[in-house]
This record gives sequence, C-alpha cells and structure tokens, in this order.
Amino acid sequence: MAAVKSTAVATKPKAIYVDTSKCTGCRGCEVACKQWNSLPADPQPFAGSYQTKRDFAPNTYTFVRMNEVATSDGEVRWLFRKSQCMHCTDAACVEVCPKNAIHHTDYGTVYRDADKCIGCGYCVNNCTFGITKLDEVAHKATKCNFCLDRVEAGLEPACAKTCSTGAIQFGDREQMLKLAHQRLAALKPGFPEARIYGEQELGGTGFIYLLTDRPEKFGLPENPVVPWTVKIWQHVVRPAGEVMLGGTVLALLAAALLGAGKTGKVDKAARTGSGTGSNEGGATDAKS
Amino acid sequence: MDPRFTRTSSQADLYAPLRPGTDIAFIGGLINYALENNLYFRDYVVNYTNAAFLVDEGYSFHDGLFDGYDPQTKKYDGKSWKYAMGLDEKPLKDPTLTHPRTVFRLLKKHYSRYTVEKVCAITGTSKEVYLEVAKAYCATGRPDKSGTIMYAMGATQHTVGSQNVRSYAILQLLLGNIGVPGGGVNALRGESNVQGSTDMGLLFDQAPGYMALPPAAPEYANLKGYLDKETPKAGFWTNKPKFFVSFLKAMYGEAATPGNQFGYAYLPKRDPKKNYSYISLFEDMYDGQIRGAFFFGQNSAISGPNSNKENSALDKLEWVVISDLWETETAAFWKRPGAKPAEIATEVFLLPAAASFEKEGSITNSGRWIQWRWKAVNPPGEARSDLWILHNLHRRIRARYAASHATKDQPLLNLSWQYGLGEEPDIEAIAREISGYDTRTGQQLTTFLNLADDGTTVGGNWILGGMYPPEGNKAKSRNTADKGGIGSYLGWAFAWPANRRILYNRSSADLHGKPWSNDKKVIWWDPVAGDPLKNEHGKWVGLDVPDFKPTVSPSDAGGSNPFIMRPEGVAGLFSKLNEGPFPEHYEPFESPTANSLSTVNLNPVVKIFKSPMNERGDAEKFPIVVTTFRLSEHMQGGGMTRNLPWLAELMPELFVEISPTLAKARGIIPGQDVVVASARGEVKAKALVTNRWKPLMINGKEVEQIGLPWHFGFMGIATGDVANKLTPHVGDGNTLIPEYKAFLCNIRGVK
Amino acid sequence: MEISRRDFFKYSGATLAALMAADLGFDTTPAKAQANELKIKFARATPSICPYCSVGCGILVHARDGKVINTEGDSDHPINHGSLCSKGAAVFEVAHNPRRLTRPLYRAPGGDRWEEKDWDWVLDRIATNVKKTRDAGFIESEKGLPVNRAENIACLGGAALDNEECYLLYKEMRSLGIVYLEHQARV
Amino acid sequence: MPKAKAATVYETRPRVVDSMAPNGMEIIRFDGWARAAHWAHVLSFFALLVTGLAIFGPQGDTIARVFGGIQATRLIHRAAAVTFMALSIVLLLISAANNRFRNIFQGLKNLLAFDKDDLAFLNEFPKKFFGLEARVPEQGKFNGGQKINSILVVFGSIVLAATGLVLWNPKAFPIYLVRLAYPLHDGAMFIMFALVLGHMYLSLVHPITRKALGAMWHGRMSGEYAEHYHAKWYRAAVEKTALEKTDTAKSGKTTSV
Repeated sequence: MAAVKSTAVATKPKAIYVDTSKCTGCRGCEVACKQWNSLPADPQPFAGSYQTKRDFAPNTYTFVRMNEVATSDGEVRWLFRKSQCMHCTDAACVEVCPKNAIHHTDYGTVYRDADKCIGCGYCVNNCTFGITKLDEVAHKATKCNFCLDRVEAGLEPACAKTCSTGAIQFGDREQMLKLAHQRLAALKPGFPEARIYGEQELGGTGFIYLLTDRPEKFGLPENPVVPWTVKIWQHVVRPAGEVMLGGTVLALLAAALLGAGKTGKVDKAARTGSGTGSNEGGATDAKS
Repeated sequence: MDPRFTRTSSQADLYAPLRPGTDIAFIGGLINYALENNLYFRDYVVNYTNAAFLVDEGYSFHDGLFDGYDPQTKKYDGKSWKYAMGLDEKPLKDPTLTHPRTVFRLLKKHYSRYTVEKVCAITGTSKEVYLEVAKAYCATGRPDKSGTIMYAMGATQHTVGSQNVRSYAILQLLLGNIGVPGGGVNALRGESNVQGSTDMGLLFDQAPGYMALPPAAPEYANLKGYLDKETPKAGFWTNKPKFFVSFLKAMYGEAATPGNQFGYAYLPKRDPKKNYSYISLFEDMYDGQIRGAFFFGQNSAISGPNSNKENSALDKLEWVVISDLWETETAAFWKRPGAKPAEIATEVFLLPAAASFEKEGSITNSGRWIQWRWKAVNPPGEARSDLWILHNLHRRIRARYAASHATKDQPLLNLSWQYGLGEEPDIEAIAREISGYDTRTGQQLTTFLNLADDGTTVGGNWILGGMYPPEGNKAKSRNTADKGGIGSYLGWAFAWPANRRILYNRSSADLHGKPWSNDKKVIWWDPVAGDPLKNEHGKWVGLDVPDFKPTVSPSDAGGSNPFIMRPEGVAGLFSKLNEGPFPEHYEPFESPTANSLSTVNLNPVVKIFKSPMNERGDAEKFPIVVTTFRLSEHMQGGGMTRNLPWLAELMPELFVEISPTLAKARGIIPGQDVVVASARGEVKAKALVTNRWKPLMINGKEVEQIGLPWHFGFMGIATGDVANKLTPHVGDGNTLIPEYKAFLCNIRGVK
Repeated sequence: MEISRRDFFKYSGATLAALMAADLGFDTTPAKAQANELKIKFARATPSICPYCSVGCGILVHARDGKVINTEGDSDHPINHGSLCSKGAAVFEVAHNPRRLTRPLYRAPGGDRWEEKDWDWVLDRIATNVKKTRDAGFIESEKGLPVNRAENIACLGGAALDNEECYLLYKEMRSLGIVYLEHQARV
Repeated sequence: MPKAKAATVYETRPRVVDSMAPNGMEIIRFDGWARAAHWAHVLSFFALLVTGLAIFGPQGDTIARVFGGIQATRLIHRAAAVTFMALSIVLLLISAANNRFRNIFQGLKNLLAFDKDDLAFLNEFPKKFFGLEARVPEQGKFNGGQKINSILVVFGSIVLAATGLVLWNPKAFPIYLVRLAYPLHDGAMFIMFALVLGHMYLSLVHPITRKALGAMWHGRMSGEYAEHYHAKWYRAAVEKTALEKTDTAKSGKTTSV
C-alpha cells in the first residue's frame, strides 16, 4: 500500500567480496551457513555433477554453482560461484513486500524480519535473481540475511569467516571495492572477460563478485533489473489506485453535501429522469 | 600435476595431466631438464649433497636393473651401492663434478634417458604443457627463489611410491629447495593425527621415534647387539642408545635395570622373514592365523585394498573389538550386503568412542606441530575416550595375569603404567612420560639431548623430548607472534624436534653462514652472539630454532654439514632404497602399456601375493586406467562424514568420473548407473560425464582414464558401493603401501 | 436499509482516514533491524583442533550448559585464521548426531543383531578373550632366544587417536607381544 | 406487501403488478435469481476485499486480527475467492437455464449496446450528481452509468479471478506471468473498490437513487420512479402488461408478479 518504502539509507555500508578466481568450490561456506543458521540438510539425489544443489530451498540460503565451460583452445575451465541473496540496493523484494518485513539495514544489506513476514511470497516471485524461497510450513520467506546478528556483534558473516582460500572477504564497502579493483587489474591480462559484478548493478549489491568470465558463464544475468512489472505495480498501479480511491471518496462526499438540498421525492421537474451512476459509480445491476 | 582436473586445478596457473603411476617419469624429466639446462643450484648441490662423492666401481645400471639383483629372491644385495673410500677410509670426492663416477655424473647419466619426448609418451602429457611446467618449476633453482612440492596419496600409493617421493627429494635438492622457507617436500596427510600415530611407532617394525623394533635374529639377541647394529657411526643418530634406553625405561620403569638390559628381552621380536604389514596382516587373517583383532577408529572395510578379500578375512576372526564414534562398515562386516550372519562366528564388540572435542589430548599435524585439544563437553551417553578404554582394558587384562609367575607374562606384568588409580588416566602424566624426565629427580627434561643411556632418564618418545619442560606442556602454548614473517610461529604449540619448524634449515645459509639470499633466510651465523662464559664465540641465530649444533661455526669441522641426521652430513642424491639408489620408472602392477624405458615392466622388488582373490587384470579385458581419489566433503572411510547430514547432502552417493569420449563409446548417459569392474570385483556407481577427463596418448596408443572416490560404503546417510573392492593386494617395494592409485578396469552402463 | 447520511459520513470517514494513513507510508513500526540475540554471547569457547585432515586447523567449540551450540574456526590460529573447509565447518554435527554410538554393543557369534551391554561386561569379556587367545598362540622363544610375541592378535588404528592414546596403545599392545601392529599410515 | 410469487417473467419485458404502491403500480426489475446472485456476490466480494486489504499493507494486520490472524485471513481470502468464482458460474448457469439461454445473450447485448442516450447520460449525469442542472435523456432499463459499471464489474472480476488463481500457485505458471498478475490483481482491486464505493453511495445515500434499492431487495420498482428514470423501460413494461391483462381475462388467471 505504501507508495514510499521506508528504506534506511546505508550509514555504514558493508559488503562481501567474492573473488571467483580464488574459489576452489570446497563448499565450506555452504556448511558454515547451515551451521550458524541451524538449517537442516535437504538432501537431493546425485545430479550428474559435484553441484548437488540445483536451486535454493527454505533451508538452503547459499550454494556454490559449478559450471564446466569449454574454452576456445579445447581446454576446460571449472567456474565456481557462491550464490546467495545479492542484497540489492534497488531491491525488488523490499519494494513488493506488503508488510515492510524486508528492508535495508544501516549496512546496506537487505534484512528479512521473521516476525513481520507473513509468507505471502511476493518477494519470492519478484526477486530479480529468483533467490528467495518460501517456507510453506512456517509461512516465512527465507534468504541469506548477511549474518546480521554476527555483523552487529562485530563478527564476520559465517561464510566469509570460513573461506579458507580468501575468496570470500567481508568489510566496509569501499574497502571491498578497492580490493576488487586491485584484483581485477591483476587478472585482466590473463582473463580479458574478467569484471566486477555488483558495484553498479541494481544500485550496487551487498555481494560484489570478481568474475573471471562473462556473467552468464556464472549463472548471472548480464544486466539485472528489477522486473518492470514490479515497477509498474509499485509506482503506477498502486499510487494511481490510491489516488483514484481517494478521489472517489472525495467526490462522493462533495456530491452528498452539494446534493443535500434535494428532497427525497422523485424530482418531478426533471421528468426526463436523471438516471443514476457516476461515470465510475453505477446502480445495481444483476449479472444478466 | 594430477591425472584429474580437480577443483584445485581449476585455480592453477598451469595444469598438467599425467597417467596415474608415471610420476617418476614426469619428475625424472624435470631432473633431466634442470641438469641439461644448468638450472640447478650449483653451490648448494656441491656442498650440501653427496653429488661430489664417488660411487663404488661395482655400481651399474642397465636396462632397468641396478647391479646385484637376484631374480629368485627378487632382491638387490646393494653391496656396491656405497661411496668409494680413500685410503683414509673417507669417501673420495670430486667437487668439480667431472669424475664419471661422481654421484652427479651418474645421476645425469641415469636421467639423460628421461627426454621430454620419452617422458610425454609415458605420461601422456602434451609437450607444450610439460615444457611450461619444466621452465616454471626449474626457475626456482635460483638462490632467491624457492619452490615447494606438496603431495598426498597420489604419489605414495603406488608400487613405486617410496621412489616417487625420493624423486621429489632429488629435484628439490638440485634446485636448493630443502631447508628454505617456501621449499621442502610436504606431505598433505589425511588424518588429524596420522603424523602423531606414526611418530608413536604404531607400525609392525617400529618403536616410538622412528627407531627399529628388534627382529628375532642372532645379532639382535641383546641390547648391545641391537645398539651396535642400529647406531650409525656419525650423524645425529649416534645418540640412539640414549633414546632407546630411555624408551625401555618408559616401557618397563623400575623393572628396566642395567642388569636385565633395561627389559630388552621383554620387547616382542618379530620374525625377520615374515612381513606383518597391512596387506600381509589381512592375508594372514584370511588364512586364519589371526584369531583376535582390535580396530581403534579405523574403517578398513572401506579404506583397505581388495575389500572383498579383507571383509572375508574379518569373517575368519574369533573376536574383534572396534572402538569408533559410529557403526562403521568394519563394525557391521557381518551384516554387509551378501554376507550370511549365521555363518559368521565372530564375536564383535563395538565400543562407543568420544569425539575430538569431548576429550583432552594432543595431536600432531603434517607440519610436526603438536597441538593440545581441550575438552568442550562430555561424550554422549556412555561413550568414553580411547584413553579411558585402553587404560581400563589394560588394567583388567593385567589383573587376569596378576597371579602368574610365568616368564611369558613378565613383559605384561613389568609394564610401567603409572597413570593414577582412577578410571580416568592422568593424561598430563602420560604427556610428561612421553616428553621425558630424570628418574632421580622426577624433573622434566628440557631437551632430548639430556636423555641418557644409563637408565637415569625416562623418554617415551625422544622426538617429543622438550615438549613438556618443567614450566609446562608447550603443546598448549598459543602465542601468535611470527618473528620474521616466514610463518614459523615459534610460540604456537611445539614442533618436534626441539620446536624446529623448518628441518635442515642450516642449508638456508652458505659456507660462511650467510643466507643464500635475504628473501630466503632462516638462520645465519652471528660471530658476536653466544655466551662468553661458556666460551661460545658466535652462534646460529635467526627466525627458527637452528636445526644444527648452535655453537658450531661454519668453518668448524662439520660446520657446513646441514643434514645432521645423515652420517655424511650431506643430502643423498644417491641414497639406498630396496629398488636402488636412483628412482627408476616402472609400470604399475596393472598397466595398459609396456615400459618404454626398459624391459623391466614391474618394480623388480615388489612382493606378489600368490593367494586366492588376488587376480591380476590385463589390458585386453580391462583396457581403462582407473585411479581412486578423495573428496573435500568426505573423510577417508566416510564414518566421520557420511553420517553427517550437511556433508551427506553435498556428496550423496558414489559416482565415477568418465570422459565424454568413453561415455559415447560405451553408450553411457550422464547420471546413469554404471558398473566398474576390475579383476577383483565390481562396483556400481552413477556416471559423472565430464570433459575434465580426456583420453591420453600413451606410447602412441589412446588410453582412457576414469576416477572413483573411495569414501562410500553401505552404512551412514550417504551410501554407495565400496570402491576398494577393485584395488589390488600389491604394495610398494619398501613400505608395502597398497597400489590404489593406478590399476585397470572396464566399465559398462546398466540399463 | 436506510443509512442516514450521517452514518455514511462516519463510516466512509473512518475508512478514508485509515486509507490515507496507509497511503502516505507512515510505517508505524521501527525499521531498525532487530537481529536476534547473538547465540554465542554467553557461551564458553573451547579451542580444539579439527578431527579431519592433518593440516591441524583450529576450531572453537562454543558450549553452554554442557551442550555444543556452535562450532567455527579459531581466528587466533596461525594455520587457518578462523577459516574451515566443508568438513571442519560440519563438526557441529559430530556433537549433535543421533547416529553417534552411546552404549557398548555386542554381537554374539552367528547373531543377527547388536545387544546393548554395559562397560564392565564388555571389558571383562574382551580381557578374557585376549588372555585366552594370547595364551593359546604365545611364542616365548625361538632357537633359544626370547621373542615374547603373540602372532594371533592384530591391532589396527588409530591415526585419529591423540598422541597420548597412541602411546598407551603402543605400550599396551607391545606388552601383550603383538607384532601385527598397523594403522592408517600404511594405507 | 403480498408475497409475490415469482412468475416466469421475461426479464426484458417486465410485468406490471397491482399493489398498494403510491401510484398503485410497480414493475418487476430483478427476478429472484438475479437478486440472489447479487447479494451472494456482495458477500463474497466484501470478504475478498477486506481479507485482501488485510494482506495489502502493514495496517492490514488490524483487520487480520478480526479474522483470527493473518494466515486465517489468507485462508478466508482463498475460500471467498472460490465461492466468488463458483457463484458466478453456478448462478450464470441457473439464470440461463431459467431463461432458456436465449435471454443471456440478449441480456449481454443490452448491457453492451451503447446508444446515444447512454452517451448523453454520461456527460449530463455528473453535473446533476453535483446538484447542477442537467438535461438527461430518457434511459432504458439500465442507464449509461449502470452499463459502464456492469462492464467494469464483469471484466474486473474475471481479471481478479484469473490473476488470483495465478498468484495462488505461482509455481504452476511461468514467472513473467506470475509477475504480471500482481499489478493486474491490484489494479482490478482498486477499480472494483472505487466502483463499489460509488455504487453503495448511489444505492444507499443518494437521496433519489436510493429509492431504487428495493428493486434489488424485493425485486420491484415503483412505477413512478421507473417512468421517471427509466422511461423507455417503463413504457415497454406497461404495454406488455396491458397485453397480458386481456389474455388472463380470457383464461381467468390473475396476473401475478
């Protein structure tokens, strides 16, 4: 309903910088995330590759995507990317959440408040990256919450702490960006397609990737946007609807006051009949 | 370099595939490359290795065989694998390295056969990649550079496993990479305390501290005979009598007196003709010789080779005791798929053990750091620590023999067991006994140098000497300072020996005691340091505890002999192992091709078991090379990981990695069930078709390769067939470690 | 169903007010994140070393009222600086796992199931077996030389045991005369 | 008022009924089924609207408490949706069967047939609505405003139902369709909400038009009102009744509503 979402401006912007040129796919982050958040396993059958997780699940906030990519000279590259909620600044979930259960924190991350979430699934269906999932039993949307309790206690998020190759680092946003740019400069000669992903995308995301190849090789959209349907919904339909509704009520009030002078009787003078119904209003009519 | 393109390879700057079992060819080629292109570190090689030593005339090598080989006994006599001695009974040397019988020349001649073409034909690596590897790695031969070789079971689990590691040592010595930071030959061992359990001598022929357990042979009849035979004339091992007597005092305490050779007779003497190592143990168990067995946290049904045979061996036991945290496949061998419990008469005891954080104790990592573990919580239910189990089992067995006066029971009754009267043994007392104390004062020793051979000191394991000095257990120290930034962390825990972090670090300095390069300095000679009262005129100082006599100056006698454990004080490019002084490439027990370097296909000293269930596969029936491997998500026999939901969901079941060409050839689609068969068994797995695997050109023929993780078994959450049903009962020429990493198989899809 | 004009104003006014309030987005509840309480806040952290491979990474085991509530890397530890691979990170499930053995189990010869026993019973029975088997196969001497060995009992394990445990195991087994003493270092 | 037994009445040609109405005449405007359908829809629509609003915004929680918590509210929303759709279909069928189907298309045609009177009505009535003088032409059974309203209601309901089904189980539909369903559902809700407000005003508050409320309550509208505001429809009804009177006189049956 609210046209303007109460988005806390990030006073202490933090970020997690994931360097895919260092990740060896050991999946320590997957286990550490489950350990800290006490998430039970959700076993999937062997799916033809090391990556047994195909998608997020109510108790899987993060998993490592493993793509084998053939290179031009017939060799193979094995690209790993730890995937999780991106914590976008221009966040579709924050916009669509009807209960203000998802909002930005002082660190610029997107936090889902379990108490206010009713499990309506708006965020699940509109997330730009399709990450948030719905726990139908607990009626809660589930996603990575950037280990907010740890961050507020001055600790690193669980995945950043457990990463043994230093692929996942946590810190102030501009410090992380500095590291990313340094690394990019070093990698560019060997990896022409290397780039930073998340610095500008969607107004800057809480997770910043240093990709060694094009985004789709890592299962990421080239330039992610909040779905246009969300924009139409939140910035056109809703405001317009509210204005129209307000207008209707005012019109009815005005009509009632101005029309007060009329007697209850049928107005003989206007024999030709005044009919009923405003341009939007209407008399009763049975469905024929 | 790895037969498989692994997740680590994905981040490597350079990945070189090679056929499993051809490491010596690969490294031999690098040795040749370093020598041919003069990339070796000459000063280091001349002064710190036995390159300049002349070898006895009797030494020879021809068509894959060294001198003195007896085909009947399949052994070398090794009589002439020694230095040529001068009149002064000292080895003859030629520092100019020109004499044809210098170790250097013989080495150069031996590896001149390992040309790049020949090597690439054997290993299947492409020439371009191989030359890139050679160029990149041999560049570390410069004084200011260093390179490290890290390896695991991929190098050791071969019939030529020991020589594989020897070839790493030779390459590193030529490039001057031993004793310097960022150098070394580093094993990535697989269990949290496998280093500690090896240090404690839990091997059939060992006493703690890498000392030999005496065999039943005339020359070992008494302690004096043992010490004369086992103590070298020079080098640090000349102290062995102090270490061995202190060990006997630790074993038999008061009952170990000079009179009874400190209880030497009580030690069990093994039959020298018999081999009691892992494979022979199960062979003998299969033959019914072994009636009872203990398994302490070991899941042999999964991790042992030829598991069909090893499981059948377990069936023959009268009783077996298993102590573990889970009901493993070894504990449940009597109800394994296909077994008939009614016909298995073994009495099985499964004891619940405590986990690492449910008990106190120290463990030693691959870097020889002995770290203490504190107890966080009690074990669940009635689980107990292995310490508790061993302590209370010993007391009960001993009680049964209390009344006996038979001599055969004296070894048990005279065993020293001073760990308190309660059920829970006093672990600090055990740690103190291991580290060593003076029997007269009860004072903890500060170093193993204070151990004595007259029975006045107790030292359970000399290499841990000094871990528990009077001021307390150094394994518990947690100072995070790293002086000099080379990662020595001298204040963190205790490293054996004597807290040295980089062994042979004397070789990081030149003949004058000055570091070869500032970047690679560890210790150096400081003429000013030293305590004048002890008329010390200079001392070795630096960023690590010197692995050298601190006050011996570089110019003193032996002042430039960094390899203090070896009699000649210098490293052994030429060094005796069962198969010879230089590593030579031989094909694995089951190979798709003949040896193209000589007519000797299999390592000539390997023991072949002519017993049932030990068939040998040939390339016709089994054309595909297979190697077993481990996953980062599972651990060894799988007990500790396949019972954990978070890990079971990451790697849920057994799969086999195959190349797209092989898949097409066999009509196998990704994810399909396949059967992998070797001469010894069959295994069902899911197919993981990946272009990380490619067939390799081996001696002109295209050979397919596949990879099988071996953690899986029928117990636990993540289950699967036992990959080790396929592996052979054949082992390395020196250690008899099984050849898991290279054998032959065939594969077919299951409709 | 006559609704007086006054009633109408009352009702529509009320709904209007509610709508207007919602309209302008006055979110009455505070937007600040109330992250839940840090679970390890009052826990005791015990340093331990990972039970898996031999790199020797440091692990902190957080416990409260005798129960493990969290395990993560030990940031002070110079080897791993707080990081852990997938196995080390899962150590929590070694503490909380219904599959853990909690009572001594015994399987009778030819039997098809485990029976739960107490420690006294199993240790006594094992000691009896050891003595019976040792005495049956003990070789006291060979060719006049004392050998004191028992070749009919083997002992395997344990690279996962502490040093002190390995030491006791060594003393205990050698004192019985066992020469078939092997463990994972060989495989 | 005598209880009028529902006679088979041709919707489009209403019958005149003798009664004690002020000018002694009423016309049947809506038969029983039509009224039943209307009021059933009012109930389910309001249930949908209110429970929908409970989800719609943070302030909805107060509404949700009335229904026993947000999850109960969402359940009621779904239940009401089912009744809403079921009613539409069932009653459509019944009234169709009642009028032997011919009438349905006729009804829809009337609804959608816009003649100049309707257009004239649309720009005249607003002035009148605000008390200004306006020349409103004669209207049929449904004036221009009522036709617009009906169209929007029918169309709005269909959109709400369709998008509601998509939102109910998003996994069964392609994601872009699900994402499109949100703005459509909300938009249709706004329109329907505004319509209902206007509609309630005119039928309950507006001094003149509220007199026609009875037509949806007991089905009859006073002749005077009909003649005044639905002249064309009124005349058609009167002629028809005159014809029937002569028939019954011959057959001896009394005319009934």
